Amino acid sequence: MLTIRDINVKIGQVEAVRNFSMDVPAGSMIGLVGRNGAGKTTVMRAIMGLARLSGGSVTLNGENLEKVDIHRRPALGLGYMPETRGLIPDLTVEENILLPTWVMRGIDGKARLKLVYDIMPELMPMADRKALLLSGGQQKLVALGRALTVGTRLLLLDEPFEGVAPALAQRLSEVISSLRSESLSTIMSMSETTHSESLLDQVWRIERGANVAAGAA
Amino acid sequence: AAKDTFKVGIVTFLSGQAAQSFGVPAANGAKLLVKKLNAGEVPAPYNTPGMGGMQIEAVLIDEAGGATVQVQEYRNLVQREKVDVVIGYVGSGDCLAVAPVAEELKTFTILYDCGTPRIFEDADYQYVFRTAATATQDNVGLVRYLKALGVDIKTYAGIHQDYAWGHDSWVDFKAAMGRIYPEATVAAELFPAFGAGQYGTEISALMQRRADVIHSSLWGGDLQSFILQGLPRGLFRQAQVALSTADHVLPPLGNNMPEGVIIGARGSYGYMAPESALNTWWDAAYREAYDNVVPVQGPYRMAQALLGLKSAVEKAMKENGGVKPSSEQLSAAMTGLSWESPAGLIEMTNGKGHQAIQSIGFGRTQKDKDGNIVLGDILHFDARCVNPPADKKSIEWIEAGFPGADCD
Amino acid sequence: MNPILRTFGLAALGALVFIAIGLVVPAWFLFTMTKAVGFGLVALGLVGLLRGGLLSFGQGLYYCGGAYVSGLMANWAGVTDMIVLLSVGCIAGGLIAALVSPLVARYRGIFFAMLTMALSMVAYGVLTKIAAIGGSDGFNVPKPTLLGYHLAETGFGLYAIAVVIAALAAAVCRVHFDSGLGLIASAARENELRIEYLGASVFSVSTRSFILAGGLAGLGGTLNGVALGHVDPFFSYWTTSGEMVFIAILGGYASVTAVFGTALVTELVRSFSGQYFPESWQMLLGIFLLLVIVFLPRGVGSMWAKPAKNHAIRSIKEPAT
Amino acid sequence: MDLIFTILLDGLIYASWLFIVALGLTLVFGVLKILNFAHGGLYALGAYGAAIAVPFFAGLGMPEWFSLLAMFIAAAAVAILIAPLIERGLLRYFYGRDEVLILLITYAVFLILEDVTKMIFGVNPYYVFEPRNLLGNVEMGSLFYVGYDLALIGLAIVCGLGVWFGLNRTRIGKITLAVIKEPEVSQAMGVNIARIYLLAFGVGVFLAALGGAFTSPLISVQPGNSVSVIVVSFAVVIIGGLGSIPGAAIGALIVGIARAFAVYELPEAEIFIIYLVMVAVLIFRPEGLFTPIKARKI
Amino acid sequence: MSGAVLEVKGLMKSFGALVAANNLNVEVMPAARLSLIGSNGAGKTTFVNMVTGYLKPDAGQVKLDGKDITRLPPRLITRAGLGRSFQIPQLCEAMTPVDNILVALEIAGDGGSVFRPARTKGSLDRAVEMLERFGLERYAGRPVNELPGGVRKLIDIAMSLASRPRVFLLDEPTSGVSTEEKFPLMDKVMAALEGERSAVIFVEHDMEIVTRYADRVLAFYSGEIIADDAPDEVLNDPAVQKYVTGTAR
Ligand SMILES: Nc1ncnc2c1ncn2[C@@H]1O[C@H](COP(=O)(O)OP(=O)(O)OP(=O)(O)O)[C@@H](O)[C@H]1O
Ligand SMILES: Nc1ncnc2c1ncn2[C@@H]1O[C@H](COP(=O)(O)OP(=O)(O)OP(=O)(O)O)[C@@H](O)[C@H]1O
Ligand SMILES: [Mg+2]
Ligand SMILES: [Mg+2]
Repeated sequence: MLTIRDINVKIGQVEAVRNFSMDVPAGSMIGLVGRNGAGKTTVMRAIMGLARLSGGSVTLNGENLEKVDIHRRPALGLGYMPETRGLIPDLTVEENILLPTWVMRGIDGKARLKLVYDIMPELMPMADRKALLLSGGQQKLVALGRALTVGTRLLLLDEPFEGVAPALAQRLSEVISSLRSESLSTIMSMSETTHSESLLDQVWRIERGANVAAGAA
Repeated sequence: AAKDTFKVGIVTFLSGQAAQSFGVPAANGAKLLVKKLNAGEVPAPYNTPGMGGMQIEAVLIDEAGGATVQVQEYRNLVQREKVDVVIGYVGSGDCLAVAPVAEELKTFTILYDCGTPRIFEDADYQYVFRTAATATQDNVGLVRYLKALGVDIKTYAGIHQDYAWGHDSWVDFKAAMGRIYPEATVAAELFPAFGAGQYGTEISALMQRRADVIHSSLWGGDLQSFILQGLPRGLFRQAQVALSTADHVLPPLGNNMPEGVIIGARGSYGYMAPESALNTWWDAAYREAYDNVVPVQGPYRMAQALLGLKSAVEKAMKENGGVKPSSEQLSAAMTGLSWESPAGLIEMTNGKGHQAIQSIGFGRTQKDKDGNIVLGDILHFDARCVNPPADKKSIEWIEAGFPGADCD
Repeated sequence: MNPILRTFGLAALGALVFIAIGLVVPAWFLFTMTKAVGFGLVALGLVGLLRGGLLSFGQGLYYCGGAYVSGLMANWAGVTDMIVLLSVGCIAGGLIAALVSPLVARYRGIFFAMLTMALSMVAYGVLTKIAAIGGSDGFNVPKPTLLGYHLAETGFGLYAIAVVIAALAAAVCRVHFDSGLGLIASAARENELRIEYLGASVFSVSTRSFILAGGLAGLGGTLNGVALGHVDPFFSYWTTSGEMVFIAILGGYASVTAVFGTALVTELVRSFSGQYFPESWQMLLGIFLLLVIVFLPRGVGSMWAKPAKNHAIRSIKEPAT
Repeated sequence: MDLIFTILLDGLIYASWLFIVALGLTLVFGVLKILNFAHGGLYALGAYGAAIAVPFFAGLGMPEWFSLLAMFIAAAAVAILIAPLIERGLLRYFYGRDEVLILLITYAVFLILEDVTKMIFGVNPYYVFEPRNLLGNVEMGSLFYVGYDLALIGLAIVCGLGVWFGLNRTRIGKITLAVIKEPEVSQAMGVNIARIYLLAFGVGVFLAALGGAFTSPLISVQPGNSVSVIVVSFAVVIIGGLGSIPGAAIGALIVGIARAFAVYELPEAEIFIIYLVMVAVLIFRPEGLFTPIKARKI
Repeated sequence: MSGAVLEVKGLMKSFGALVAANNLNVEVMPAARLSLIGSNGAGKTTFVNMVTGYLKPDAGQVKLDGKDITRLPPRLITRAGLGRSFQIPQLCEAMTPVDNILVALEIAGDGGSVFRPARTKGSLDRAVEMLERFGLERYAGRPVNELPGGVRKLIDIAMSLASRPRVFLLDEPTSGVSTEEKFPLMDKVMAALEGERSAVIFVEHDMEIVTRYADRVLAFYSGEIIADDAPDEVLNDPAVQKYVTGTAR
């Protein structure tokens, strides 16, 4: 479904990603694993268009993403949870989750919100709190919820378990595994696979921006 | 030597607030007069081409940017552009700053407009001249005019921009009032910032204090805004407003000018110019060149500077055998000189022969029979009636009760 | 060689070269360069502030302070010796800054800029009111002397003094910027919280830069007041401060010499466009500014002054990417 | 009593004018992190626009009251013509760069606008009296006030509430907030941030031009109007807290009333009263009266 | 006198209606290895922030070596001998790691001199040595904002250690650090503090790290300390298992 072919990304003088390739079949859970600075975040940003490719291509169901404006990519079913969480501090939790539905055509915000609450009921009590008041881990939850509202085809979760207490991490991996379906693929970046070994169909390793080895988890 | 060109640096406001009211009209006047002088088309006694036969080349410089910039630009004019003389400066600060530099560079320089008496009262210069009277006459003349019209004044108020010009004008006016209307008291004195643009509060304050006369040295955009904002609020009905330097807002405001406002022009300029062949020519030439707009103080003052220069150049050349005169020769020729200008006779009597005096006119707006606003009640005061004698400082002269004033 | 000695040696050499240049250039250019040094000194102080993440939009106050105090001293006490005047102006600028600093040193960014501007505007307003020192018209400053000699009318003497002062100031600033405190100041620009948690006071770091900048501004004000022969409250007006900022930003904070160059270039651009396009020089200045920002965003000084290299670690290899 | 009333009323009128101008400034800063020096130039363009539009529509035989509408049209026209030019053509290449650098860029734009305006409209003044005569005069206390001036108070309130409501109570407003705080993430959530930037800048330009347009009947429209406006509105925005709308309102009120007080009671201080107020406020509230909330950073 | 280096008594903090710290009492002995665990939003960072002067507590007292440091600014707390690192690294972003360390050493030294050059052979050597201790030398010459998260974390810690604190608080030192590097990182931190007999307090979500490096664990939940004991005891506490570690079934 998603095909990454020989992409290169330069950040400043640094080649953060070099000739990296990856295939994500429909309905799969992929782990993108590498040490700090290996380039995981950069790959995700490249898929979202936030990092510019200096070579190679990213195609989603045959469509070359490079031709799609950044702000039109979510409409293709791409849900992104950034490493920094990226919540809007002045908006409430609920508004944060709804944000993508406000700008996309033909999407039923209410229904999506209900779906997210069904999957993660712990968000409901926080619904009216402003995002800036949440602790780091709570923000992760909300960011995941927000990614779910649009991520109907491909979820990009950058370090979903990082900084999350074990109890919550467990809960998160439950949530993520409950999302498993025919049509939805998930890429999770992580520096370790402890929380998620059971979840993953495939692990892609990245080191210094380049592929190392791919294989089943 | 007749093939020589005579290079004149001309400095006046081409941008900023003073451009529209003073600078650009003066620059226009300069361009026009230089052209006419070069062509020898100015009436006698100025009907010889150029300056002593030399074609005039004008270098125009913007006066904006403050005294520091002007000192530098002055040096550039003299040292880089090698102009023969400099004519310029509306701002008092610019005049004060440039004068010592002119002296240092030994370059003949005419201050054509600025009003502060400090220049020749605080220092002596060899190369610096001012071909227009100081601001003293504006305010002394205005009080005399009020008296001549028989205006009854028990209280008066002032509104002036908050810089030297405004403060000096108010000081002179108050001093003159003290002599001529000794009973009158000050009801309010307001100093809005230069370029404030909004006068609602000031107008309220003036109206609440209910003065018989409101004196103002506002000019340009500030003055126009003040008039526009005061008119519907009845300010001009409530008090006799006396504006010391307002002639230049008459052409743009036209019939939006309120009735019964006393207008000064800092000289016998424009509407108040004396009848003479020279003035008739000047008025017509300017109107023809610039959309039939009446020349006001800016172009007149520029003209009297240029004509004074021409007189001095030609006088000096008569004495030096017809070569291009040096700054020293020009200075000698200019000292104590007098010459005819469209605004009447200019006499370099004060400041050891470096400071001009001239006559001044005032008028009051009124409606003519077609309902148009025109200037009526025009009166002139002789130069020696409104200017101190050569040996007196202005403010001392006023406070002493105008000794030696000659008002016929 | 000791880096401090080396810096001062270079400065002395530079001063000699520029004094030599002064012997051959026309008088108007000599004057323009002198004035550029005056502005450049103020901008150099701003560079110091900028290195610490502070932008003052009110350096006019200290510039004006230096010019007024030294100018009044020349007028009232008859002291015209440049060494005395420059010292007095420098101290006056620094002292005013020291008085103001408790008030401003805890601010950052735009607020700092605007607060300093407001203070300079209050000074401007007050000075325009004091008729005894000329109100808004200001006053003239007598011709300077040096050790009893009158400085030549050509302006060369003053220019030479300006060059020496500029070289000295640049050297002092270079040494200071490269010092421990200079490094801490730059660190404060990047992350104040970190500096506080390392145990340093951002407040006192800022205060020091501010007083240094004030002193340099006072120096510049004195030099320009004397060179122009005239001072007025416009020295403290916000557009004057704005011009200094303009020069400092164009110079960039990598270099301590660039500001003098950008001051000169700005003066020349303004002067020539003011003469040849008197009706549109503002536009040309605006376009010039845009061009510099677009093509040299880190300032002209970034062309030659590279951020200090860590020679000791050059040998260590970058990660092989 | 009468005096206090007059001071308050005069202060309020002045504050209303200030607020309309400062509102655009604070909005543009809030969204784009740009302290827009060119705001004064845009204000001047609004005034010129009104000076052209009012007679133009009168010439088309429109009724007199239409001149009020014509001023809105003029402001909108300025926004539509100029905002894309400046924002798309220049500013967008500098987003995320140093605030000071961007301030310099807008300063350059200001310089250019000054001369371009002068080239287009010349140095001779323009006048628009008509709108100011429409609303009659009102007697208040012992004085006459012009209805139009009082109506400015209403306009200021409408503008302020409008922008506040738009930003805090509408979706587009909340999207704008999102772009303010997290431009990149917003983009990844589907927000066309270019459009939001343009919109916010456009509204800012519109407000600047509107301020100018509605001031044009009070002044003679000519070069040199723009400079003083900038500094005062900077002061207002700083006093209120950068990016805060209620802050701008309170800031304008404080400045307006302080100035009115100075005119009556302390005319010598009028020239610097605004700066004194600013210094005083900042001493007690280092980031202005209303500081927008910031995200946790440690 | 209890012999504790750090005494925290009755610390309270609310944000509006939310109580983020409710009567926290802790005593820390010299050379203690104390870990703070807790669910997300339990109040760990708030605790660290109050102890280190970033937040002013509503009530309560913090004493370092018997000296009250409760309302001191961070600068003075640091100088008193209490250091901290940050959950989100606080670095001088445009500067290189070497410069960051130089700044830290400079401040920890004499606070920086007006003219003595910052970059002498000696000072650079010391900075590089510090980086080497954390295995960071290969990043030395790049601005830190170009460096990966884990590296930034280490630089942050290294900077904080320059002042040789007697009590050192680390807020999630290993989050964002890859598995392979977590243990080496903690080893380095602990080793660096070993010689000083400094007490270490670290917030941690990874229980492997907790069990390996802590000799005492505080478990936070909803603004309160729900357990305070040796690691084994705490991790077997049912409440802790339910709310924090999630190992209860
Ligand atoms: N803003 C930036 N500027 C310059 N270089 C960067 C920037 N962000 C990342 N890099 C470089 O790109 C490379 C890959 O970084 P990336 O953030 O993608 O790694 P990662 O695998 O996500 O690491 P981590 O586990 O620490 O999040 C690193 O070498 C890093 O130094
Ligand atoms: N500045 C603040 N304003 C309002 N609420 C806050 C603030 N800081 C923290 N909180 C709230 O206090 C509670 C405790 O937050 P804290 O950051 O201390 O949690 P934590 O234990 O560090 O969590 P995490 O493991 O997710 O980092 C949270 O509910 C958080 O929302
Ligand atoms: Mg990453
Ligand atoms: Mg935390």
